[in-house]
Amino acid sequence: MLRIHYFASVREAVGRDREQIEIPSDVATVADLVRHLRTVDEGFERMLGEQEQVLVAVNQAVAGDEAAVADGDEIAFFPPMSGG
Amino acid sequence: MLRIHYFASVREAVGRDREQIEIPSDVATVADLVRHLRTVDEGFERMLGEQEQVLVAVNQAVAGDEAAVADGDEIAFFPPMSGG
Amino acid sequence: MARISVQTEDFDLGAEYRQLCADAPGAGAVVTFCGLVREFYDAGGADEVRELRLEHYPGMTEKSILEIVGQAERRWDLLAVRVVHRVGVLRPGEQIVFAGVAGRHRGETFEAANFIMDYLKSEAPFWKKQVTRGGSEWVNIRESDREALVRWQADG
Amino acid sequence: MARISVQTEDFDLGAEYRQLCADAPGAGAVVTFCGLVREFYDAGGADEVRELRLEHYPGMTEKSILEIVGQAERRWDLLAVRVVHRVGVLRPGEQIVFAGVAGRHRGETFEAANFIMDYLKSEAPFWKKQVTRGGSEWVNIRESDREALVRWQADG
Repeated sequence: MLRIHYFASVREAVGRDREQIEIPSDVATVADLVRHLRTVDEGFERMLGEQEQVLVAVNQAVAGDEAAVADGDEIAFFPPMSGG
Repeated sequence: MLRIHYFASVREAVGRDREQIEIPSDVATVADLVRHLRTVDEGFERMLGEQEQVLVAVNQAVAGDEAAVADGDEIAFFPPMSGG
Repeated sequence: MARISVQTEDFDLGAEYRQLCADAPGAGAVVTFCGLVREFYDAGGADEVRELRLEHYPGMTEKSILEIVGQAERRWDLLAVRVVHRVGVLRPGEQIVFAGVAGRHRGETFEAANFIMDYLKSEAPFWKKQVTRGGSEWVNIRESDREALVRWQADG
Repeated sequence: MARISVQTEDFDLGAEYRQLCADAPGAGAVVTFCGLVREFYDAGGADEVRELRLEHYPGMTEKSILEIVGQAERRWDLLAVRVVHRVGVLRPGEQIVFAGVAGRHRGETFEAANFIMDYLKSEAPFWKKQVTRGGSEWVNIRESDREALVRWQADG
């Protein structure tokens, strides 16, 4: 099971703020997960097309494409931060 | 007439905080005034020997040796500032 | 000594300052920064901002701020640090963010406060959406804020 | 809008901040610096400071501070500046000096506050004398403060 969170413009584009998915057997990295979501989720695919830049966090730390993704992880997708 | 002020360690070394003097006819610049005071004022001469660095202000603005000194001016001698 | 808060409530700069002084006996310098909601934002064009909505990632936000403060504490000899970041709906003129640093000397205290703000703006998961008469839109990070990060990394 | 004071009375940082905000509608950033009396001064060696006596040159002091603030206002786009410098007898932990700057953006506001403090420390006619158990002595300007001035002039 993966918990996935969406924030800000990414949340609006995907149309929901969170979901849980069973982790498919061929998903071992962030890149694998993105590929999987693009295939099964039209909203996710459309969001990627619209957003200028999307960041990923694995267990609340920003991660690159090659970061490992494992059962029980918390994944988040969001645009560049704009706090302060 | 010149009003002369002394501050901080310079004040302590000279032994007074202010005085008024008639401006001698051969005093036209800060350098002239310093030369004059060294001659007529033992305390001033001793102060210059003791102090690492003495600054001069003419009419409340820091001035160099060649700055003009004229009747009615306010002159001040003091060590480098240490505020803040 | 570091204290951080993410909150919808407003904060009192005077009270935050007094707490910093209490946390940092022997301090010679205290720098505070306060960010306020402006009426016009960079992404915004000419339309006046009616409100700003601040969204964040609970959990990761606190973790990120502590990480940023920790970096500053390793880099400079600081006595106390305090960060408050508001979330929710804010109006022009309202306080958004506070960063306060108490240290022994002025230079390092200024640098640390500026460093914390640089990182907070682009590494802590906050997002601003501005609402104007014409609608609402997400505020993009200003290019100068990105440059600020590059500068700190080069100094490193 | 610039307000400056040289005074023996203490000041309230919260009140100074509120005044800055009132003087600067539309500000996005407010930086405050507060200098406190330390227990050990640089010139001082190991002896604890019991009190600090701050002497100044009335008239020239105000003129110098206004000049420094004016330089900052010409250099950056500032909305409000406030400087308070205390004189007289101060004890460790007491507030000595306040510099507050309100501006549109963070970077220039930080820079201006730091600039004002750099110049205030070495160009405004204040002198500190520290009193310890062993006696009293004048505090010399720290070498790093002189370097700070050279840096601003090179940036100029």
